Amino acid sequence: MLMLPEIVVIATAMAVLCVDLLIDEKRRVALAPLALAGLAVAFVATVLQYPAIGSDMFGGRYALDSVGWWFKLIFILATLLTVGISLDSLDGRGTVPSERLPARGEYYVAMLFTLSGMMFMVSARDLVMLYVSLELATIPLFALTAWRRDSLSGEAGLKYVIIGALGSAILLYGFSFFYGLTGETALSAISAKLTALTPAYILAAAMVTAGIGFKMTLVPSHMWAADVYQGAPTPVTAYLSVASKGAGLALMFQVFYRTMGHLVNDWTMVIAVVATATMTLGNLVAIVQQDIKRFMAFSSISQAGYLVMGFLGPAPEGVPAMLYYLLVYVVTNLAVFAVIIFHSNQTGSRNVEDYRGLSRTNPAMALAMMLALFSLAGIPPLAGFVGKFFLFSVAAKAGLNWLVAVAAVNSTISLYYYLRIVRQMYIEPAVAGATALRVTPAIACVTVFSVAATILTGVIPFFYELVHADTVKWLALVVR
Amino acid sequence: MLSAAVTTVLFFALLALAVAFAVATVLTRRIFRSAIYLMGTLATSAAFYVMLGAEFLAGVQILVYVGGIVVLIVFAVMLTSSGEMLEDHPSALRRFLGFVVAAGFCATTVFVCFLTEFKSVAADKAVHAGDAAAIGRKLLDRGAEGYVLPFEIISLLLLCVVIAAIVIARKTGAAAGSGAGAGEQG
Amino acid sequence: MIEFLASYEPGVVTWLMLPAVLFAIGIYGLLTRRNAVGILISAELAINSAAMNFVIFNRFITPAKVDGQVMSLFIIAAAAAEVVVGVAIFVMLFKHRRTMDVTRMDAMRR
Amino acid sequence: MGLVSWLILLPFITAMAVVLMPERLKHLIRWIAALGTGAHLLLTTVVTVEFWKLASADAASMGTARFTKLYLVEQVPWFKSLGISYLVGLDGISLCMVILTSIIIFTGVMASWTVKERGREFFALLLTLVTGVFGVFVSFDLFLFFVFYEIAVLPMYLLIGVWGTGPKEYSAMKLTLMLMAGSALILVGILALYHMSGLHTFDLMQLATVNYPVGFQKWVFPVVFIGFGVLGALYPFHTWSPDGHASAPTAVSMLHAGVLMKLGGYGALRIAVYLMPEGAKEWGLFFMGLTTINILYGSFGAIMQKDLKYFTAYSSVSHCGFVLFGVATLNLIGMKGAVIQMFSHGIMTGLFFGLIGMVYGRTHTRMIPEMGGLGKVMPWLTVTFFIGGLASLGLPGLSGFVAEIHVFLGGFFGNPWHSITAMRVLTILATMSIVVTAVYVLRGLGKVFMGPIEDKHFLELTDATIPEKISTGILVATLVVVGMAPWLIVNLVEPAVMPIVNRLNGMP
Amino acid sequence: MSPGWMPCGDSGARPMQHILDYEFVLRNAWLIPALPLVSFAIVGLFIRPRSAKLSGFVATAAVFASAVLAWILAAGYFRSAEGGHAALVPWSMEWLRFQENLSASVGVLVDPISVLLMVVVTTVSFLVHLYSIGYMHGDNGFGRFFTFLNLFTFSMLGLVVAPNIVQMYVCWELVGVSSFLLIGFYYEKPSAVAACKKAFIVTRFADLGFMIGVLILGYYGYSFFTGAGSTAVGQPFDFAYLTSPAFLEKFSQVATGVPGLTLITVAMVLVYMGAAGKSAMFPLHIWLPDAMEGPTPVSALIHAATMVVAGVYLVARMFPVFAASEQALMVVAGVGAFTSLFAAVIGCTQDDIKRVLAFSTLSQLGYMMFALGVSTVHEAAGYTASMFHLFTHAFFKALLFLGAGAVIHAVHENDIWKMGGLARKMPVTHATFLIATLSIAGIYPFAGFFSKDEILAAALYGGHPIIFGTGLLVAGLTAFYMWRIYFITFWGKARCEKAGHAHEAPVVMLVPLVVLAALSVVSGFVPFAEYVYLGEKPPHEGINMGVAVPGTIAGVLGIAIAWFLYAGDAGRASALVARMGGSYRHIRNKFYFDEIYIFVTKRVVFAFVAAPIAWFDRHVVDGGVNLTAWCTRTSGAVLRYLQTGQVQTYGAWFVTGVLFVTLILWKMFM
Repeated sequence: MLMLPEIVVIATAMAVLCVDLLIDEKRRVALAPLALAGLAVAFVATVLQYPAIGSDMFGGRYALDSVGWWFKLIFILATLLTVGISLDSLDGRGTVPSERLPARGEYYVAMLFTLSGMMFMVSARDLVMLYVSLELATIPLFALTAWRRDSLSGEAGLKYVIIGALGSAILLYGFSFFYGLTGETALSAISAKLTALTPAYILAAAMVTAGIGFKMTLVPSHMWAADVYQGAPTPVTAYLSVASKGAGLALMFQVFYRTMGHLVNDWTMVIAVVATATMTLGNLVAIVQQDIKRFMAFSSISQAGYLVMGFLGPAPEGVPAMLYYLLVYVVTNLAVFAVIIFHSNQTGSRNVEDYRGLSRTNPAMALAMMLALFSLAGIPPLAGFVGKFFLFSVAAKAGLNWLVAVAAVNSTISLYYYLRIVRQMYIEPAVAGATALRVTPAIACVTVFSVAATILTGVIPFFYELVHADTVKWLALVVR
Repeated sequence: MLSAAVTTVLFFALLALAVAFAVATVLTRRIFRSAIYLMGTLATSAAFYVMLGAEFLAGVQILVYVGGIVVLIVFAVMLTSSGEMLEDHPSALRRFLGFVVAAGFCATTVFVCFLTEFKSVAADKAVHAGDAAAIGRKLLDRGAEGYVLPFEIISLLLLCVVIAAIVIARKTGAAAGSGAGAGEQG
Repeated sequence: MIEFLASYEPGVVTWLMLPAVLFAIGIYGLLTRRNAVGILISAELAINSAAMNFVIFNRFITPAKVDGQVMSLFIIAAAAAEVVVGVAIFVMLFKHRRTMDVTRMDAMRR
Repeated sequence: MGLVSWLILLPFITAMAVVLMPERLKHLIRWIAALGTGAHLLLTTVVTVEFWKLASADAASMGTARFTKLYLVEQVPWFKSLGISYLVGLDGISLCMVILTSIIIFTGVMASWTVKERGREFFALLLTLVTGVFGVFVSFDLFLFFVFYEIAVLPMYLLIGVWGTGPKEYSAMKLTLMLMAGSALILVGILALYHMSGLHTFDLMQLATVNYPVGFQKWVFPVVFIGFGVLGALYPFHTWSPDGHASAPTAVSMLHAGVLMKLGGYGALRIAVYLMPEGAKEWGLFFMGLTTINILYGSFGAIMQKDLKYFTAYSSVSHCGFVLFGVATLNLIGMKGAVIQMFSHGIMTGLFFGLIGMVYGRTHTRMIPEMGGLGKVMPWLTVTFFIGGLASLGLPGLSGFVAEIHVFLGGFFGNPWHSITAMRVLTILATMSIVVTAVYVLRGLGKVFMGPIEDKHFLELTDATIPEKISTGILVATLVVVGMAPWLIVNLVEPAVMPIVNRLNGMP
Repeated sequence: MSPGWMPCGDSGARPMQHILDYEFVLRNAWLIPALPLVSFAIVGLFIRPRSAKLSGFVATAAVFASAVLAWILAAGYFRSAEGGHAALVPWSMEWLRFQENLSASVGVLVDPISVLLMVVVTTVSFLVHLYSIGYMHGDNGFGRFFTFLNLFTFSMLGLVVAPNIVQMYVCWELVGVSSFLLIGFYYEKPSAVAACKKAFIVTRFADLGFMIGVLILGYYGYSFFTGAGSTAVGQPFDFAYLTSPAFLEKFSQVATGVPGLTLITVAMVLVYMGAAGKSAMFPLHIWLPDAMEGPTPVSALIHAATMVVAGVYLVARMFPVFAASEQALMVVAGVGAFTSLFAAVIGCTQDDIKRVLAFSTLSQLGYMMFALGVSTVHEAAGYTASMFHLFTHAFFKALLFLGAGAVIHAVHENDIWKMGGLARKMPVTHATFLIATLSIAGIYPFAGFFSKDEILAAALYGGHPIIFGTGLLVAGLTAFYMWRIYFITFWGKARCEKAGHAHEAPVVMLVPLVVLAALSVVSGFVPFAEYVYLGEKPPHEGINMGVAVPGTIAGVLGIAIAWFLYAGDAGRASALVARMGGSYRHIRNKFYFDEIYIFVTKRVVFAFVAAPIAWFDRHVVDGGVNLTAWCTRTSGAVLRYLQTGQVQTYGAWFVTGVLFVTLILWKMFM
């Protein structure tokens, strides 16, 4: 059945909910394996859906295409890894009490529901479903942001809710014009009828772009991200920075390609400007950050800037490039967050300076962190480089060599601040009396997996080739 | 004819009322009143829905929006009032900026709407299908015209939100071990 | 006068003015209210106006169908969900801060 | 897996082997490093012999067609959808650079015999870096090239940052960022070249068959050339070099000045000039001007330096100027000279930095005025230092001369596209550096090694140890062999430069 | 010096005779430079660290072998080639290939002047080696000294036999560096360090000109060599080609753009700059007096007999090219004549015995130079004379230095005013020194007389009366200052304690003195013009009385004045000095050339070029880089203030963003 992965995810959520009700607190440790198992099944189910790519349900209102398939895989993977790095905080394995999170059953439920929302979103073929699943993918995150239930977490939640409400209002307003101009809700029908460039279309496009920008943290609707990422519980920050951003990209695919596909080629300049502003701003502000999560927020803002470069120009390679980069970004960023969580769980650290001497207190994690940061900075042969290269290649193909230059220089700037952490870890001596830091199995697994993926996806062409083979023709199918 | 005229008058009257309520909502210094004015705006909106032939939706608007959401907001107002019943005025700069942005947005939207020709796609304008049955069918239709899937999804959303909201807002302290009660309450 | 009134039927553009103005007012409120709940209220105004847009378009563009109304229905539901979470967070935060003034919600900045 | 792949893999395997060792087995770690690099030296010899056999067989049978031929090629598709493949091979220039690198890394490991702190990480990073360097020199796919290029640059940050001296963080950061900014430009160029060619391949040899539009070349050429120029210490993008070299530990300085800076010249020749001859014709004189500044500026700058490492670093700026100068002459002699200068300067500067490290390890100062009369207590180091110094001032019989005479002659011979008067004026200006070089080399070395002993403690210092003797001995021997028998390197380089010349001349 | 090696023709040992016959030596002429090279490598790498003594013997033996070969070669060459001494290249190989038709080879050129120089170099070198065994005895750097000497001998021989200009340049630099090493032999002495640096840098500066000259010649050589209608063989760098009429005819047509200045003049002046540097012509002379900081045998070998004549040799080697440009020749003659006078004047005032000899060398080199400058291709008497003087001068100047060395060795003092009365204590030294002094003063029948005579004759009959006059004056001055030191050193009483206890030098040092003294006497009688000439063989002329008489009178006059001033009462000299006042001081301070040079390098070049560049680099270029970093960081620090923490501000940006995007799209599409 085409919807099997979603159903598995929802069923897992329900199962977690029920089990959570039935067992007492001590045994709720089992919830994490349950959620992980469910996610693993969903992953496998998605993989098994591969032959079904191209088919649909509900009279075409729900469909699975190659891009969607990849998105779903990436979302499930991201969730899987996020659960993996969350469970220490939830089960209270860390040594620092302030990092503990309450209500693990509900936490997993909320996360799984969010995941299902994302998965529905990529399969949505009409505005209604797109909107509803987007809300499902977003609103639980507001709650997750405030999950730690302290002052900062609450403030982050408040900001997220307010900007989220604004964003969804603007997005909706834009959608309403899509509807008004065509009288259709099905995306393909809208696309087919939206031929004339009327003023309302332009306004709608702008509003929708801004609404997506909120999800994707594109300038100028990126500003919430820094505060929210900083305040949110660290695993949630990780999730926001990968899955939620991925959802934003999926939404962008749905809107830009599927709905306004014939226009997207003419949009190059807007995207170029937005991408430039996003990566530059993110990078420049990241330089001066002290708080590691806030730092990663700006880093991920700049990554979003790179990510949208795939939309430039009419090249079909943009699609696989973006998907691949998203995949890479997910594993890489999660590797970084795994280390951050590990470190804050062990030491309660918040700041970049707290990482001093990590290469002595835990060399393996320091190495993982360094590799992941280098991948984010786009250093070969790590996957981050390969991904960026393909994205830059899209921009170059579109003739935007200046943008390639800007992006490449930005990579250099980003290297500067990533190296700040590397410097703390490797060059600065450890604090006097620092002892070796132990890493928990879950974090270790996630870190090993992510770092291995970061290296292997870059070196082994298989992954990119697969994405490319699957999705390079997608654009031609969607945009007629 | 007279009824048509009355309708027209009513339209403009409601229009004025809606705008007045909305303006009052954002300008009043008492947050509780603001909630009440919001209720007014939403109610007038419901009236517009009736005028637009969406009677069912109007009902839902009254029930869910006015009866549910606003009530929730009123609760929130009560729970978060620390005796300061009057809200501080926003700073002049903020008001100015807010006005400029909002006015710019308004002007753009209005301008755009005037410039754009929205073409009806139906041959017969008279067809009126806004009854509850049609909507119900739509919501349960599994075919190409139906919205059964979003309907399911929204239920998931609501479920999830309720659970999450309880976790966030419950009274007990932040200690992880004490999350036991949350599920039962949900 | 009455003839005029009777013969006058507000067109789609006239109708669209209303949500446009409401939306803008909502935005204004969102950007200026200091109470977080007030902001949420303003946001509801804006979302409501977007929903209204759908109804208007439904009436004028595809009177034979009800897709716009259905969309509005979902918007109302989603707005409710948003408010629920929002209120929960506000209440929780209020416990910590004893205030709802968003201008003071800047423990994280720069 | 062919020989050339092993050239890349061997250091990497060694690095991994070092990583897997427990930290406390310090001796074992450096023995592994030494054995690995020693084995690499042997491997390089084997490769050289193999190359020589194949090349001479072709020289007899193929005539001029052999110029564009690569040897020991290995090609495996990598990212097929973009036409990226793992394409490695050797031509004369590559082989030359591989030999250079192999020598430098072996001697570098020997010179780092005394690294005490965190030796495991040190050798692992050093060997990783060198993996990248070998990769760059043998890869003929632009993507692969770029991958290795960055691998070669980045470990420098840690190597300087952790094991360096002085303002090491600052220097390391400056170095890394400037080089990365340069590589950003290269990336822009590579992508532009790829897309403009329409061939859907990153294969350098195939791209070299494309005649890019002149307008396109006009802007891409300077971008790429400057990108490589940053690493080649092109004025005014050279300032990472003095600080970086001064702060780096011995082996890193050796490798960096000796090999890494050559990547710049190599890339400028291989990619910028080879792929964009029209751009080169447009910009050649401009870059000749810049590199002339380099040459003079570096040597004048060196006169005033008090710190031996700054002194050598400025001298490197000057000498690397010769490399890019030679490239910018756009004729056979000049470009050949550039390659030979890369080799020669690599060995020479490697020797310098190695020796500075050894001297510093004994005197604990690098300030020239604080030293004096060391020749009495450390004759071996003195002699080798002087030979290095003489090579750097272009003394015939040592390799520096072979390179410099080529470069000067190349500059003087001019090319059909630039004003010959201007080229000659620049060449003569560049020639003046031989005097200035003599001034600073003799001033510096004279102060350090000759004259009365400055500090009584110096009398207790010892001469070179066995690893140090091996290390410096190999380098000196290379300088002498190349200087005395230049045909060895000239015959290697000339066929490899021919295709570039032919392309400039519009011949296939 | 095993006797078995000595007899080269009449020994009974057949194989030896076979090996050492002319044909063999000619074929293997490369052995002559190669032997010292091999010895250099072996001694330097293997023997020196183990046994100092052995290294001395091996080095000496190698040079001796070279000398033997050189003599055989010379004997065979000058005897065999009756109908004109052809230039032969018995051995060469491609060394440095620049491109098609342009490569530099290494090889051995055998022609009269190279054979001549080979003989001179190997002989003097051998004698100096021998002498040094005694002189350097007990020195810490004994082995090192011989290593360097061998290196020098190789380089010099390589220079001499160079068949092309690149090999010439290569060896030119190598002799420079050997000179550097040997001047700085006592590297712990700051003055020696300064001197060796000075010598190297000054000659290096001169070599810059040579280098540019080589570039010019290389370019045009290559162009004309490969140009249409060229039938040249060999390589463009070959002297054979560069001096060929085919090349010169075309090359002399190349203009520089400056009216009246042809490129050939520029090129040859540049090449001459190199020659002038090496031969210490004014104003590049300043290094040579300081070079006396080296051990005395070095001064004898390098800074008197051989290396410094390399400049003369270069001009001689390229004489046809110089001759193709009248202006270049004028420069050669003018600079030579001026230097000879200038140095002679300074030489009269110096107190350091070696410095006087150094200025004397300068003066004599100037002689050789102007002798070349006054010749032309057709009237090449000066060319022959120059070479002749080179030949004789090598012997008597080496002898003077070695003699001075013996004196210094005995007295441990360089200042002539602290010596005195050594004639009796060191009879052999005295006798040989006297011979040399007579020779340099140009007194018949000593060698100097003949060569000086020919030079003066060439100047006079070449139509250069001013130069002739200068030469005559210099001859007088030379006699004066040489006899001045002779009288002060050997006559009178010992002026210090050490001089009182001086002893005769050991035999190993005396043998070279005696041999050189013999050569200083007999070498004048060599029928030089038979062997070394340009173009047609000139008719043999005897002693030209018109020149010989004034020359001898000048010499005798000089001796007489010296005798008058210094042989007896020293008060006469000081009275004269007092009379001369300021001008004497200027002369004694060498006209302040050292000071000027130091001023120019330290105060002008270092202070106004190098220091500003270093400053500029640190503060402007590097400052620019830091500024970029600062700007980046600061913009980050400023932009972070956008992040106010006020959620409504974020909202305002959000909405503004919508409007902004709308605006862009509107602009683009409407």
